[in-house]
Amino acid sequence: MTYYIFTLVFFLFDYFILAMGLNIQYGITGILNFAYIGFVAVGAYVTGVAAMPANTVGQHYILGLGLPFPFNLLLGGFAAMGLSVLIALITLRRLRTDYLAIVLVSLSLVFYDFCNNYVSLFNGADGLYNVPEPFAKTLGLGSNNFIVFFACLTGVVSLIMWFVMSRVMRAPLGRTFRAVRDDAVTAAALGKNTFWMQMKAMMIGSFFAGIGGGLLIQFGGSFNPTAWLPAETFVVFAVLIVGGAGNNIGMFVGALLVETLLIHLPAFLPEIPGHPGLIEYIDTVIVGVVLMVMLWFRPQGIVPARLRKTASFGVDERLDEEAGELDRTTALAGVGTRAEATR
Amino acid sequence: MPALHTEGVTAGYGKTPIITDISVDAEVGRVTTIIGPNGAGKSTFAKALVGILKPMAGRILVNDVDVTRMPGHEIPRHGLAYVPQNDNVFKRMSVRENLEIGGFVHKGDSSARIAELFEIFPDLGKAHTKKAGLLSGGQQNLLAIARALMAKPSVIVLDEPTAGLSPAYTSVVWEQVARIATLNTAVVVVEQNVERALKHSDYVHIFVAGRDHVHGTAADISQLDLPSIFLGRSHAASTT
Amino acid sequence: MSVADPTTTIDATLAATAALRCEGLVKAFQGVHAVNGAAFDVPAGQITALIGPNGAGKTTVVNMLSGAMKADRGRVFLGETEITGWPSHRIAQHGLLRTFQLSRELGGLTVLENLLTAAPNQAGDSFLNALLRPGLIRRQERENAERALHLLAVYGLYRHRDTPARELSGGQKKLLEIARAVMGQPKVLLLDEPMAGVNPALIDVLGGYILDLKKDGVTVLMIEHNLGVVERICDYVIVLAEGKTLATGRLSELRQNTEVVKAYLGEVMDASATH
Amino acid sequence: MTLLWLSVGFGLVTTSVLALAALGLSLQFGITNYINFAYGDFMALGGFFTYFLNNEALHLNIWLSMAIATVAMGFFGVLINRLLLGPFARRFTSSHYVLIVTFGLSLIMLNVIYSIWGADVRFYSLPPGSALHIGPLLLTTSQLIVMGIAVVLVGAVHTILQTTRLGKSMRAMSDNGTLAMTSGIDTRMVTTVTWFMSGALAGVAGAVLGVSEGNLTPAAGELFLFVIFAAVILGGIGSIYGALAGAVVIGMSTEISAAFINPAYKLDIAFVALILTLLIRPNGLIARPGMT
Repeated sequence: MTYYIFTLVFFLFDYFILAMGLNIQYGITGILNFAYIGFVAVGAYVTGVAAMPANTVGQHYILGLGLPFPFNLLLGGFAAMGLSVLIALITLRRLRTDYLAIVLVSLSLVFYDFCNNYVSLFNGADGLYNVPEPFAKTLGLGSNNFIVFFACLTGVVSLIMWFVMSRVMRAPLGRTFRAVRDDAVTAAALGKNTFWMQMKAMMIGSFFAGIGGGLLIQFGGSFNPTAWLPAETFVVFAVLIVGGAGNNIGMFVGALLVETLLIHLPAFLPEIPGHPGLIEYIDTVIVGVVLMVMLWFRPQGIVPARLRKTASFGVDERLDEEAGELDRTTALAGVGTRAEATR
Repeated sequence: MPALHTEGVTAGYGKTPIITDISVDAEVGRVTTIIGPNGAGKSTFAKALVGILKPMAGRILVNDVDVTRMPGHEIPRHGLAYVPQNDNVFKRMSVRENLEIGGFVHKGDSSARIAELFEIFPDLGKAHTKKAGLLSGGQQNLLAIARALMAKPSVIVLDEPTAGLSPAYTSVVWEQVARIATLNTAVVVVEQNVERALKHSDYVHIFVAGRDHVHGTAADISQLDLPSIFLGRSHAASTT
Repeated sequence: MSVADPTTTIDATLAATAALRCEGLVKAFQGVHAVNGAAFDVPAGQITALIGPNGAGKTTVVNMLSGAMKADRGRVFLGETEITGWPSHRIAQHGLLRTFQLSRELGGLTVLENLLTAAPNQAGDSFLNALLRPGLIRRQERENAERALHLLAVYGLYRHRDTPARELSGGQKKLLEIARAVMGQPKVLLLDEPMAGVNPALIDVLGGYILDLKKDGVTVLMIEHNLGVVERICDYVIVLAEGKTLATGRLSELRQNTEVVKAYLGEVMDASATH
Repeated sequence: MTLLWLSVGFGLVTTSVLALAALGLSLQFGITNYINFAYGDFMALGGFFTYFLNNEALHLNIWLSMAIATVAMGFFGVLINRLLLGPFARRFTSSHYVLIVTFGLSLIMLNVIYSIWGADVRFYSLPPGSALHIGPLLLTTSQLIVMGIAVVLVGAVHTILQTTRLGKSMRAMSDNGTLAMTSGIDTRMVTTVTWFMSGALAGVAGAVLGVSEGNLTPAAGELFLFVIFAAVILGGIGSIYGALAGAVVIGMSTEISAAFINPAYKLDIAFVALILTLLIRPNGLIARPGMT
């Protein structure tokens, strides 16, 4: 029972992180990143090979640094970020939305194919397994205790990530991202380097993807291509849209509803005899349907993005009143007075 | 009975009307021109006529048939043809194919009609296999007019057919406009150039700020103080 | 006043203090020349109108000056600096801001946020500052917000400060565009038909704002069709026709210029104007 | 040398499959102006419906099964447009929404296929055939039929587009939708017909993919989607003849290169072609203005 609950808790926090990363890219900046799961995979693989020893019998992989947690995790995050820089350099210039989406989907499919076939990279189709569990030895944790411990640890990491993301979204940077999303031409005319801004959003979001992926491999101890079929990106989109694009709290709500309740809870149901995997398939179909229904009836999500009101900028109240006074003059009598001044 | 009759047409994008309460009649054999300063709503009116914009109020009748709420593609079948100002040809299709599409409104073979139009527009006949996008701007406008004529319309609406053309081609286009009127067709032209409008039209409407400011025969209109309307030279004049 | 050589119509003193200058601008779309050798000086600290018949290439010129479009040929100078080929964000950072003919509000941002986006030199556009220096950002944001609110009050948009910009009316969006460009502290401001689609009462208000900008030392170049407006607020006029500079000077001078009148109105108008 | 000719044969077969698929995708894109990310799953569904008729239900001949599945997928395309994609495309001005919906549709279709047919690899029952020498090429009867189907269908679509009212209306609409409407073209009807053709082409492409690969898996369509995208981007998106040319380039180069490098990486050749195109000419190597 503890095992089930804390597995759910882990996925809740992990998808909270993943959704925040996609949110900064798509929800805030408007980059339709259909390759998101690819960045999650890079984070997972690199975190894994960074933690694993140089040689393991029966597995082929690069690096093998034997790094302790959280350094391997950070490496995974930065690897995903590095990949995003490369991809952004190719794709972000001059490409219209659907074109960009095609290219990103293609890239994720190629990357998938590559990892599957190029065995010496991340052990091919078998994937990595027996990845050392962080702190398990030092704290002497059994497998059940490890799950509890790691779910809590993921909670702490997600809090840190949430703090970082809140700072970014509240800062002028977040506003500039939204300006680029709403109209890139206008943002450029106001002095914003739109390419660089989109690049920043890609980098920040991909780092989140990498960290989320790294936590996945540390939690389960293994990671292989079946864990990140390109369509998995859609699950993160579902979290984002159900929760409410543009809002971090929405990401948490979305992760709770979609990832925890819709995806992982049914996974604990007993298999239907003679139909292996049927529940999972039907479950995924339900996720797709829920997302479409949501997009049609409530495209803003359960927790819609909030507007930033004037009061939150800490402006002086007296100025507020004074300005309001000025405004009333212009608005009411204004048309006449201004016109007279003109002549 | 006028071939085109509109009553109190109000239309615009979203909730705000750009043109308000426009009533225009166009009769067969005559050129009716709509002129007015930039932003007066001339093109918006043309778009409302042909079903690109659905009017918020008013009625549009073509040969006594109410086309106001019809799906856009059915309006041409009732005799209303339209030549937009920009993007008025199928650029990736040949000249001949452009004309064929204009003739789709009618059943049966259109090659006889195409031959007729190639006589009227010999330049197009010479270039009939060329992709329309490779024609000059002026030729594209002529092709667009010819495509509209394929349907043998009783009303043809031309949105600034001479915008951006060289003076020589402008004359060519206006000659054709005059000729079309003699072909049992009512011609409605949206135009910027006041001089040419007055010279070539029978009846003129002047739109200002989305309303039909004044209308009358070309002769009557040329007696008005047009500079005040167009140039805002004296502000008082335009408000009368 | 000579028509053939536009440069002779600008006072030598003004030419020396041009805030913005272009030479031999050329732009072709699919072989058709929209702009074909336009060249002019925009005098510093003045309001200059860019007029001309439809299809004269006015908006294309503004697009090339502001970097929204690359010129096929020609050079552009902002003060002493050559800005030819610069991307538009860099030109904006150097003090040349513009508005668009059809308002391009940042629809999902509030009116106040639209203005804040335009504030120059924001520390908070950097990730590291956003993460590590919230105090600095808060201070800068408060200062910018105060300035933005003042501007919104002046432009009669204060009541709408927390409204998403997409919900404004057409006229309010025009005001927002100008207020936002002013927030960017422009040295040179390009206005593309600021009065188009604006009701007559608001035209006077907008004219007043543009005159106020001049008082603050901003150089204004505006595309304008309404010659009444040009007469009231513009100091100089540049006439474009068929992608070339046809004439420059004061409107009163240009009215006497038969070439200009013909390009703009045609011969009939010319006749009716004289009788 | 024999190896080279052998791979040329494979190349022709892959090109045939790719051409059918790319044609269907481009037709639909030209009319609706958004990409259908579920296209690979349309293919898979066509392939599995063929399998159902061929091996499970009626035990029909493979080619007859394929023909029925093709028509059925055409109607499926019409249905999907009417009930799902059309309403979304009309309701939201931003194309993001409909793209996400097609992406979601892809996931739904894939998992429906999984829940019906499971994850096992399936095989068509092909009539026994012998390998034939045609010049230097060595091809099986099935491969020849696949190529024949591609030639006939691509030719048929070409003829429709170039000579019929319907085809010209489709080209006109893809060129300029508003002008097509004001010229009297019933754009709703043209859209429906286009979805039928797109769905049918996806269906047949999915089935011939199963024949040419020798097996059938639910995810095969999705992985093949990338190869289609590479062909479509190479040819210039929205350009039908560009897409066909792209199909030839990608189809031949991936298979011929497999003669020289590890066949597992043949997709990467398509990938390299894609990246080079994006870096050099983002609008496509082959497309020029004025071409369809």
